[in-house]
Amino acid sequence: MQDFLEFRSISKGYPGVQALRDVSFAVRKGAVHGLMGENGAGKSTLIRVLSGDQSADHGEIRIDGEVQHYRSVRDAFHAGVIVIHQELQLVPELTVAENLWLGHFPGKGGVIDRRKLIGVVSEKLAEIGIDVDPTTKVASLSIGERQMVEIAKAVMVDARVIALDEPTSSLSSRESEILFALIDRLRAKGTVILYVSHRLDEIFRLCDSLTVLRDGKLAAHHPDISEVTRDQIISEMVGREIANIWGWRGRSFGAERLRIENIAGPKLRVPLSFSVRRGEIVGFFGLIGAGRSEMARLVYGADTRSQGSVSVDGAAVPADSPPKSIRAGIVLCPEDRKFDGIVQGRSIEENMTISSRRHFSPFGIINPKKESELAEKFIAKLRVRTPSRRQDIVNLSGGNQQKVILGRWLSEEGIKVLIIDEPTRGIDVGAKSEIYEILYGLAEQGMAIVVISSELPEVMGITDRIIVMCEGRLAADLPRAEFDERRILAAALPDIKNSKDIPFTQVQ
Amino acid sequence: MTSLKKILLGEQGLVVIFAVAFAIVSLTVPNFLSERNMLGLLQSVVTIGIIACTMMFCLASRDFDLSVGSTVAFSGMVAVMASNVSGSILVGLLAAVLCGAVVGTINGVVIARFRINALITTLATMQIVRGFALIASDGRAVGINDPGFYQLALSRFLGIPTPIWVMGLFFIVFGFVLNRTVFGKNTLAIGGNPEASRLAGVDVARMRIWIFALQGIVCAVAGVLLASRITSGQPNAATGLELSVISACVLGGVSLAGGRAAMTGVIVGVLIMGIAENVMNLLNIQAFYQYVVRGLILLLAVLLDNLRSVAGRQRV
Amino acid sequence: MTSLKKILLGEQGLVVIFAVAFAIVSLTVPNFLSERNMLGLLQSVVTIGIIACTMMFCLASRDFDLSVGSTVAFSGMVAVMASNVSGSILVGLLAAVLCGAVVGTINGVVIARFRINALITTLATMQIVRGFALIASDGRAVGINDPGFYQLALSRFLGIPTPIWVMGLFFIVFGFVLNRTVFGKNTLAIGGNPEASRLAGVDVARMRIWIFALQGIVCAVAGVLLASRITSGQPNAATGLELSVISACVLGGVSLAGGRAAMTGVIVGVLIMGIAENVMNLLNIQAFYQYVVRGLILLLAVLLDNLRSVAGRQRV
Amino acid sequence: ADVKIGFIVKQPEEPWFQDEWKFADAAAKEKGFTLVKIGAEDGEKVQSAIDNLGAQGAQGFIVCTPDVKLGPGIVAKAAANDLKLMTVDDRLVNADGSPIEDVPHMGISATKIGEAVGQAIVDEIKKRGWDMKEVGAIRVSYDQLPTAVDRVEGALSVLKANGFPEANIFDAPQAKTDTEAALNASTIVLNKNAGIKKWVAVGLNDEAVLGAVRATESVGIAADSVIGVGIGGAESAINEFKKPAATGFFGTVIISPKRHGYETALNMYDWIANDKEPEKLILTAGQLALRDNYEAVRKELGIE
Ligand SMILES: Nc1ncnc2c1ncn2[C@@H]1O[C@H](COP(=O)(O)OP(=O)(O)OP(=O)(O)O)[C@@H](O)[C@H]1O
Ligand SMILES: Nc1ncnc2c1ncn2[C@@H]1O[C@H](COP(=O)(O)OP(=O)(O)OP(=O)(O)O)[C@@H](O)[C@H]1O
Ligand SMILES: O[C@@H]1[C@@H](O)[C@@H](O)CO[C@H]1O
Ligand SMILES: [Mg+2]
Ligand SMILES: [Mg+2]
Repeated sequence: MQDFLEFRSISKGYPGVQALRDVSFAVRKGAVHGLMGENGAGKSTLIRVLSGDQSADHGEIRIDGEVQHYRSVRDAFHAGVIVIHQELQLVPELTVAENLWLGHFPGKGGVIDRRKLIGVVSEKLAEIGIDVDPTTKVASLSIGERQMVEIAKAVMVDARVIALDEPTSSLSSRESEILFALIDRLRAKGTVILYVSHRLDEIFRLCDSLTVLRDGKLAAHHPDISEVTRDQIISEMVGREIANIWGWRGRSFGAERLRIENIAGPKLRVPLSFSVRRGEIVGFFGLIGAGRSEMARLVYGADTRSQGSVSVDGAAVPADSPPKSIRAGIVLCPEDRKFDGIVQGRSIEENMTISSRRHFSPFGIINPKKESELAEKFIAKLRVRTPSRRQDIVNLSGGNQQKVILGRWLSEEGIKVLIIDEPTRGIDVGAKSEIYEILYGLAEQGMAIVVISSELPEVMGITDRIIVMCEGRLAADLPRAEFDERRILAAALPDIKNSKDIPFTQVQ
Repeated sequence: MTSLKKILLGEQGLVVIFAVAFAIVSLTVPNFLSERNMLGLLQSVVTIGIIACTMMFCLASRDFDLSVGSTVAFSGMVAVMASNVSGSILVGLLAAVLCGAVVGTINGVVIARFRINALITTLATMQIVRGFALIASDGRAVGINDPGFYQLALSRFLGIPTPIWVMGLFFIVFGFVLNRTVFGKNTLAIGGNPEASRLAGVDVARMRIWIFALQGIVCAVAGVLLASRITSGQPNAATGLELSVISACVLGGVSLAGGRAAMTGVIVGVLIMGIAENVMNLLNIQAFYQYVVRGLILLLAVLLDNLRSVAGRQRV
Repeated sequence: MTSLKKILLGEQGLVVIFAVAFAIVSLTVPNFLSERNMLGLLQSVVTIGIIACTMMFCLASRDFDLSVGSTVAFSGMVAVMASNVSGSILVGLLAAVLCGAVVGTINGVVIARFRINALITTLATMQIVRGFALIASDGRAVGINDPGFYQLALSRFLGIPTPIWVMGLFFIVFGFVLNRTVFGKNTLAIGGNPEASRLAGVDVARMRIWIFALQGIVCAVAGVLLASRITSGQPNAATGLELSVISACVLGGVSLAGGRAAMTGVIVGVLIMGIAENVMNLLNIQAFYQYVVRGLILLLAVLLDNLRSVAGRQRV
Repeated sequence: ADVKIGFIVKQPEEPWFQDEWKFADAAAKEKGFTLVKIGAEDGEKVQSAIDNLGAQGAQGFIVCTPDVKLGPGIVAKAAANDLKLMTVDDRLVNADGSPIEDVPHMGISATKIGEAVGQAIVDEIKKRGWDMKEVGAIRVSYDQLPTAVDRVEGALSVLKANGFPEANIFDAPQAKTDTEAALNASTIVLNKNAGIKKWVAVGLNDEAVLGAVRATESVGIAADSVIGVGIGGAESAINEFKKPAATGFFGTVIISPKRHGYETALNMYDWIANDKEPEKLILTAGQLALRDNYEAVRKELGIE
């Protein structure tokens, strides 16, 4: 078949960074094309150029043989290009339906046709199997639900090209399946799909062809994905072999470190109890909305608990104050990096040391030398791609931002309990294994670690024990020896009998 | 939640609180509920009320406009001068509207195209426009030649003075625009998440320019009505108006962080401001204490409204 | 980029632009560069300059304070009245600082704990505090009994009046606090993303209260110096000060959206405001035209600064 | 050397001060000195303005201060800058409230001018044959400004002395000193006392009284049932007299900016150039202007 979407020598630079250099490749009609690469390799930049949001310094885009001259997002839209960006682009105060129509509201003479506004959206949502009410405000949706709304943008009009930038990073396997089914349907209609992900399983599950970017350059182009292997892709991306991503190794556990008794809060009505030992890494698995993040926030005091107690090494932790929790030895690395993680407008260094700087600031006066040393250390260790530690964090790629937030907590001293919510969301394979390695090191020093993840392979790959949550309750608690995909998924699903279309598809 | 609580803390909470406060005031303050006082009260909030309509859009889109007071004074002056010179009130009106539109458009272009902070830009135009008003009139009030001009404010329809009708009309029109039109939704969208709106293809800069232009036009209407009410164009009119209008909007639940606005809220906000002044004067509260009372009412109103929304929402 | 461009558009761009403007003014405006005029100029910006130090923190943490003018007037009055009554200037000073701290703390608590919009809260306290000042003095200025009080402003060290030294000291101290201390960095973090900062262990509410309390104290210092300079406590002093101070900060690159601030920028902003006034009077520009010129200078300064930062950044 | 004289006023936007400046300019042209006009709305601005004049090499200045209590500070600042000092309109006072007699002053007594307003109203009430018990008085007040209090109280004292019942005097506090604020405050007074059909109005200036008059019109009280007497006599008042039909704005007490502007500047010049010290105190009087004689009065005062 013929090439439908073509990138011809695209280059794009930002001050201090050449994000794309002379990138050229083409995608056939009706193909799902994967785009992979390390954090900061230039994937999102390429997609932004395609979306008309950013213009390339050089090069051109052709769709169906036609050179595109669009100068705005609107032009791209009219050329039949729809882009789902890496960061959620929703307006919290508007309803789901309004968000989906934003920029192209239906109606005459500027007056919105409300029936069409809601009707079309209900139809589309039902068609792809997303269960949210079109008239609810986006502000009241969970991240996962928001991501699904974002994805629904892809079917609001008949597009010729759809680009999805890490759409599954905040979805669990169940929602991901909805997306995959949707992609299959679009492919059948002949739509070209550009698909960015760090998850190799998905790439193999969905894509027909693949391009790998590295340092803004084209590292490899595979017109037929069946001709490549995982290891090959990894080494094209990272430039080295990674034998075993998980790298789990056995450890001996000490005394009980974290003890949770009957905690409950506004969004978690059923009291929860569990404990974690020194040196133990406990994974929390569940579907979106299972309440894992709520649990973590209650433990940390980010939300106020209505009852129950949290103690570290036998000492009680106050109920409602992150600063006190940190001093008691608990930290939480939040799941929503944009709203709860990064401090916009401030440098990488400041973002990294915001909590730990008190350790090298006698009388509140910061020692700048120590600060920069610490920042440099974790920039190197986590391989953050940036021209300087003084770079504003918003200028980093999504994955690199996530690394900085991780660095914030890994650089803390005297921490006894580390809770990480979706630690590797949007992080490339190479960095992932570095992060796991750091976690093992911390555990070996006696830290109690809680990992919340929606990626089952990850939870199974790196933890010593898995607690499954379902609808705000603890549904299972399995030691590593008893890890079993079917059992975990079964425990995570609310009610097996009622749902006919449970995605029991195996996740490799 | 009991149902009483539900009503108080729900979407319409401020309206309910207001209704209760209104009832109490009506019962306890003598003369308050008389028809004459009600009309007087409404007339006293016409300027604030009219401008609050567009200020609501301005704030909802995450902008800010300090130049409204000067624009009111300037366009009022222009209306009087132009109709004196031309002998036609209509020409005066058109000239005023044109001036308002020009000021607003300049604000909008500077803010949206040159990307200059709205506070600074409108603080600058506030001074420049006031300067023009003073220069044009040599700092003196300009008298109206044609007594027909007074009729704009003095005439009545069904016993209610025209300015009140105009304000009511504006409330209805802008309420409709906010909730039912593309313009309104886009305004909320660019305030709620400018980046997302831009990426969805909303022409954010154009929207912002339109909003400011509209604000200028609306200020001109208010300016003309004011000039007619005080039977002259006064270069010093409406100083400090900007803060009153913004307060009324914020009281009415418009978020300064953008993205949130409701016409009913703003109407209530405007009325609260008006009633506070009215009641203080009816009760003969001494001028210096009025400052204190005014401040306390402002605080109390947002505090109540806030209790409501804290209970309603959890995380933002 | 050529190196000239680099300097102009770099971090210190505003400073460079300012230096050039200063040089031009010095060469073209007679009497400008005289020692007397320089000292007069610096003295005229003491109030704005001192308060800009803490306003910078307030804005950087995404807050807003409209009550500074009233607090200056009120604490100045208190200083005068307390020292008249007690016969001791020191008691007067302490009373003023205490009052300032109380006003600031109340602002902070209401805003940070009850989560009420800062604009509305400080608009309310602005009126309440002004009301208190008027009530306490019955609306009239209060004279100073002990001429020693005048010495606060009149005394000189190395030929330079004390208030200028105080302002310089504040610049240095707050510059240091902003860049080199946990307090300063946390302020900037809160402004950048309050929720993320809270989760990162910053006690956001406490920080905000501290910032407002500090602002109140600093206003008191400014109020005392002002009362000493004008040799009386005046209930109507410093009206409109808030907008001047905020303008100076924004001119100096402090972002109203929080998270961005620099002491050098703020100093330049303060000086630009002062020089503009000074030069207009030296050049005998007519009062009405001064409005226009003031507005244009404000616009021009941010426009230039903006060209610079647009060139520097890409996305916001 | 060249003579340079400063003229500092507290409210540069006010027509009154525009006129003072205009007449001072006339003196400057006549004698060939430079006049530097500076507006200073508060104590701090006055201080800066004096420094500024010192820096420019002026030899003296005339000031209408925002607050008379600034006296000692202004005197000290003038001395520090080696500037001769005269005051106009408002006389400086010491910390204890006594006038600073050393500083030459030309002005009007706020109380006196208020009394002139009161007298005009009393005369007109009598002329119209109203029964004072049936008449209400609107006191448009702006108590934040000491001069305003003195003027209004001056007017009311005359009313009361002539038997005007105190219970019929109603306070209408304006939130700002513009017509709209006065209009809104007065409307409330009228509505609260709907039973009273005849009204008189006093206020700090013409704009305040105009607001009260507009309020009577808006509630439908006939023009011949209203007697408003303002202070100032600038355009706002003249516009009122020019209207085709008489309004409730009965008259205004005009004070002459000419003498204040022209003579003070001239005296200062003589002081500097010829070492001729001015008189310590000159008090000018206001003059009542009505619809049918305002042109004559203005001519008499040298305005126009
Ligand atoms: N506005 C900007 N200013 C400066 N540098 C930028 C900007 N946007 C992106 N970059 C840089 O461009 C490079 C490519 O970023 P991009 O977002 O395309 O990476 P990515 O491949 O999508 O990475 P990730 O997997 O982490 O999402 C990165 O080094 C990033 O820091
Ligand atoms: N901002 C919010 N407002 C209202 N409800 C919310 C909000 N965020 C989450 N919820 C609700 O709280 C519950 C649990 O939330 P959440 O989705 O974060 O759980 P989770 O198990 O951490 O899942 P994940 O982290 O995979 O999204 C869900 O019912 C969700 O709808
Ligand atoms: O303030 C007044 C001014 O308005 C003018 O009337 C002259 O006297 C001054 O005291
Ligand atoms: Mg990316
Ligand atoms: Mg979660």
